[in-house]
Amino acid sequence: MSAEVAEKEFNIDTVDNAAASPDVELPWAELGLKQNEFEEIVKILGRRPTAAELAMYSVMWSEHCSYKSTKNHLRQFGQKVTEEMKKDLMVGIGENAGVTDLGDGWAVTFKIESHNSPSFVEPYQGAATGIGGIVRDIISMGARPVAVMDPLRFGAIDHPDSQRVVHGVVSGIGGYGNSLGLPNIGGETVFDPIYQGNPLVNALAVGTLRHEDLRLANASGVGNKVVLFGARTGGDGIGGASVLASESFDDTKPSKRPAVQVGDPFAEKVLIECCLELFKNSLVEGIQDLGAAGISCATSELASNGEGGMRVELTDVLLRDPTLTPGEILMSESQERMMAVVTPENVAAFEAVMAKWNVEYSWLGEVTDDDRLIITWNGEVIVDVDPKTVAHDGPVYDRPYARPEWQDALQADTFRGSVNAAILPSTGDELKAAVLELIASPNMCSKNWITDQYDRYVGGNTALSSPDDAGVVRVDEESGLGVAIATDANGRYTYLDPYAGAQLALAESYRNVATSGAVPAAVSDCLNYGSPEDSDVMWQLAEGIRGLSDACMELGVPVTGGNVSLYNQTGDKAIHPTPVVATLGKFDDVARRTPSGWRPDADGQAIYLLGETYDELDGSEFANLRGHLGGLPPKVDLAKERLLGELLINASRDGMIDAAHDLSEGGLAAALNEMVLRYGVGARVALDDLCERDGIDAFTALFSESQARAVVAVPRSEEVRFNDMVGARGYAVTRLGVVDAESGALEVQGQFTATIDELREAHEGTLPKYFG
Amino acid sequence: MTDLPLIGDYSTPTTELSGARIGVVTFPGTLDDRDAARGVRMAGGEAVALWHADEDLQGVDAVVIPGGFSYGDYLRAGAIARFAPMMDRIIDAANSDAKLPVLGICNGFQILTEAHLLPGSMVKNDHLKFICRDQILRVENNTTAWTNQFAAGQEISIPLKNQDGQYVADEKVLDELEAEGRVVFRYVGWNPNGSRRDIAGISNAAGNVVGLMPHPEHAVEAGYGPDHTGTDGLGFFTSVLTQLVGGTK
Amino acid sequence: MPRIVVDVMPKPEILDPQGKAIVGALPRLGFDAFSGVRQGKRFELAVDGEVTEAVLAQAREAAETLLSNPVIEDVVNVQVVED
Amino acid sequence: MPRIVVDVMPKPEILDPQGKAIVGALPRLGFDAFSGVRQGKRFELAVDGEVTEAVLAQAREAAETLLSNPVIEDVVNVQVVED
Ligand SMILES: Nc1ncnc2c1ncn2[C@@H]1O[C@H](COP(=O)(O)OP(=O)(O)O)[C@@H](O)[C@H]1O
Ligand SMILES: [Mg+2]
Repeated sequence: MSAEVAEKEFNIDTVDNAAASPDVELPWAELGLKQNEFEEIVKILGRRPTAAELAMYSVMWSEHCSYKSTKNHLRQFGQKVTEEMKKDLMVGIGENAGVTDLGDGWAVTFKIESHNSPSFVEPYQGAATGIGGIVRDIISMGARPVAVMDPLRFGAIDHPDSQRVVHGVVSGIGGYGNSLGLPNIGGETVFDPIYQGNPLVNALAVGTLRHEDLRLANASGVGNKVVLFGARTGGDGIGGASVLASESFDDTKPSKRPAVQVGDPFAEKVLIECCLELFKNSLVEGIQDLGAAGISCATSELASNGEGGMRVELTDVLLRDPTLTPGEILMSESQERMMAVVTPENVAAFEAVMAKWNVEYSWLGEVTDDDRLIITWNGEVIVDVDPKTVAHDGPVYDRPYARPEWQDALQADTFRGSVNAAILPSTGDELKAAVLELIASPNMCSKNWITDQYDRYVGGNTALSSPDDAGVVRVDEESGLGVAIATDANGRYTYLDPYAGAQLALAESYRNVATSGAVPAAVSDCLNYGSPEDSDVMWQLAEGIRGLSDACMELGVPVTGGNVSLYNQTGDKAIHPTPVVATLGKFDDVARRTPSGWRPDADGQAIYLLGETYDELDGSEFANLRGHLGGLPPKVDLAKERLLGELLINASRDGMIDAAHDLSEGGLAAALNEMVLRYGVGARVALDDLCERDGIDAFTALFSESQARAVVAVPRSEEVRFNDMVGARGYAVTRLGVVDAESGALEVQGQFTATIDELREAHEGTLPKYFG
Repeated sequence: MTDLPLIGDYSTPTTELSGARIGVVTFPGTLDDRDAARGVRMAGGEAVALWHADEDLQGVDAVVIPGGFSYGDYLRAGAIARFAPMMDRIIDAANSDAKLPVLGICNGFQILTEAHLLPGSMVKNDHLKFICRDQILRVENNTTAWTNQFAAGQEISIPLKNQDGQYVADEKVLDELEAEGRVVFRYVGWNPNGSRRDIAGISNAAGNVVGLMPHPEHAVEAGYGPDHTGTDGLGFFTSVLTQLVGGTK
Repeated sequence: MPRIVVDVMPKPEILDPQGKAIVGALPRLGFDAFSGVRQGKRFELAVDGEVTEAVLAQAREAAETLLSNPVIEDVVNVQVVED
Repeated sequence: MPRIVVDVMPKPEILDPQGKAIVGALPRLGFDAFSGVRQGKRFELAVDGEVTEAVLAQAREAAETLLSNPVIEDVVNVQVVED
């Protein structure tokens, strides 16, 4: 290997060379560093960086890896926590993914991450490698991945480019996730022109582990070996780094490096099994996945989190493309790779596992007793740094932010104020037409066309998945112990009020989890925003983080990890602030989960609406259908959300309800439709009591998006108990009607009747119509 | 397979069917091996893990080749897997006088056609998309090793999930399959992938080798099958156990 | 370095769903000159040394056994290409 | 009837998982002469009439826009074949 490499004609920039040639011009600007950042690197090192060091610092100090614009704000997630919230938290923010105790020796880890811009450039591979990356984060905690989810945001449904993006992203998520044997248990699909040039592809993975299998990314134990295994390293994802091609910085030889990464799901599947076997036999001390910033990230994080340092020989990396230079190897984002630390005694056993799974590996170096990360190339030192300065001491900025000048005008522009009341539906026929229009609209229509392309069965532990409120997976087959997860965000709400919008995202995902019957326990978030260098956007971001962290504290659910994705904009136009919040809930036994609709055998059960309905149409799906966006989002009331959650969980525990669906986008109209279509069983409801109690009309009752509400189906035998429970807690409740298995229709008494066939045709026809 | 951390482990229920040992083959890209093993156990049998690279059938009484993407299946589904050492053993045993019962599910079915244990082949779904849904099948032949616990003509609901599920064969082969009663399952209500003559599953002439695209192993436990209630897939596993116990093997 | 190219096409009598989809898409994009499309596979096998008769024979056999499935596909071409 | 053959290959610098899987399988089947495999696509476009320059131009454009994904693939060949 080394002989072959030695023939390469790189101008190897060693540490000695760097010290001796302080005035060499370095392409730090091309690599994305700012002048002050470059000067900081020189100060840290006491000399100019070598080409390889420059490569490492530039990727590790990028916004993506260093969180330099958000670090000062993200701290709130760690500060606004009570002892109670920390109780079950085994690993918090900062590691690859947070870990929460589930009881009985089980733990769960989950995380959500973005792969937005790669998915716009090459939708299939971008989305596929998004799934691949987040799954490796989960493996690196010592867990077996057990499910994935995919919150998505696309441009306008009828924009020509949406064909390319939607087809590519959906088949990419399916193509990768399905091949890994991970059920897809939910997600989101939103269409809005604001995402046209910048779709959002977020991916979530969840894994389970026994407490004793927990692994962290650190390199400890002097003399322990460092190994890189999985796929070979190619030039993937370093298109922008081509300035390093010759490492002599004369850009006369532009190298041809693929800017997109191509995923190999089979390699990842094998990597999962192989890692689980390593964990089971306790063969690794520390482990780290390779994602953004590749080997730069893995070596510097392992070394800085451990006790000692690390020494690595870079020519020992197995390459797919032998022309790669040291800097490029350090920056490469080739997929399906892992790095681990192994004791010398375990080397042979480690190699046996690799042989069994036919996985390639190479020993790169070992843990040392000083605090340096030293990387050599054929024995010559090309990197000699304090790994903490690479991994943790990146620049931190207090970016200026201010409430945008236009925010007041936006909030003053209410829906009621802007539309002529005469055009609002009021007769039964008009209301029916509006309901059919709503449930067929791009955002509210059935997502079956997408979710039918995802395997939801594999593993045999999926207890709920799309279209239910939360995905539910069983963790322990014996006890039924399990988890529920839901992801939510409403970019329009957050645009209208960044603070409240982020809280509403949490409120909805919390509510979804509770609706399924699980006890909300932890949060992961993916903050998708525009450029932090724009003070308007920075304000949205600051408000979003403040809002979310305050709300987590109030609901008692800690943020265990997440991801920030910035610069989501087309030209100067930022996307709506989109803080996607994933809430994870615990189940003592998933057998008692509550589905989001009633079955035929629920005939005659009573249908109740929990919560109060106000005139809240600003930012709603109905307003969106009329092309309006302004005013204030629905009011946040976290105390009520908590109470509603308790009611839904208790009702599930005590067998008081057979179905439950929370109200969110599209309000009561959407919820009733979805509950009827869930198992194709009709209902008769009346809105009169509700309208009278809350002082609203039928239109508002159907389309308002007031929070902290849910519809439930209660068996006749449980009605007294149910009402007692709700009454005792003083929660607003009204009986809407009954499940009617005979009628084959949704009847809103005195207003309209829509047959199940009509509803289904409207709800399920939209995506196939656009996407085939 | 079973030597890996299963999500929970539970012991084999003791019924009169226990004792029969059903092998479940794992290739590196196999996905549904745990589910297939669960199906075997829930039916009362003992699931035995068979590794693709091994040559020892470990004396199993029947074999399930579960779904997944054997070796990635980038070339053709099942194309590379068919050459695995374990497959050589299985092919021999299936063709031997003992007529080892073999069930190929989805990718397993594709492997069986590549191995020429079953005729025809699978190409991409006519709509070109991966599809996952609950599917109704009609049991056209209830005399095979894997279907004897169903009634003739019985309609069952089990999940379907695949990308390359369109069954193709030339007309002569199709006519032969029909004439010999070797069309074991047909899609009902909707042909989800364009398969010739709505064929969802077939058998070899002796009836010991059966392949189908839909997934019985995902419909063995109430709460986790079609519509969260269905357990129609269990019949596949009780069928083979019944045949083995009945001594007809 | 020499390469051996192996071309595999779906048999004419087998429906080719991908080809069919392309035929449908072409006119929508303004390509009206084509009456049918079939999609097959092209493999490029890299050979380290010289392409001897034995190597070519291996390629032919690999083409028939592994790279194609004779039930649905034909090997239409096995050919040496020099760069 | 004349056909136009379009050959599309993954760009050399792009990972080709399909080719990788085949390379892994070949030696197990006794084919040891090949040091690498890449898998691409071959399209055969049927032309009803004559293959004029205009038709060929359409084929070339279809190759670049519909039949290949320029981000990860190269069109390596567009060629008329007469039967
Ligand atoms: N891209 C997707 N992937 C998987 N599931 C999805 C996707 N989009 C929507 N779903 C599922 O469809 C259902 C309806 O979605 P949504 O209306 O956003 O739910 P809710 O309003 O309850 O949050 C949910 O079960 C959700 O998980
Ligand atoms: Mg919901």
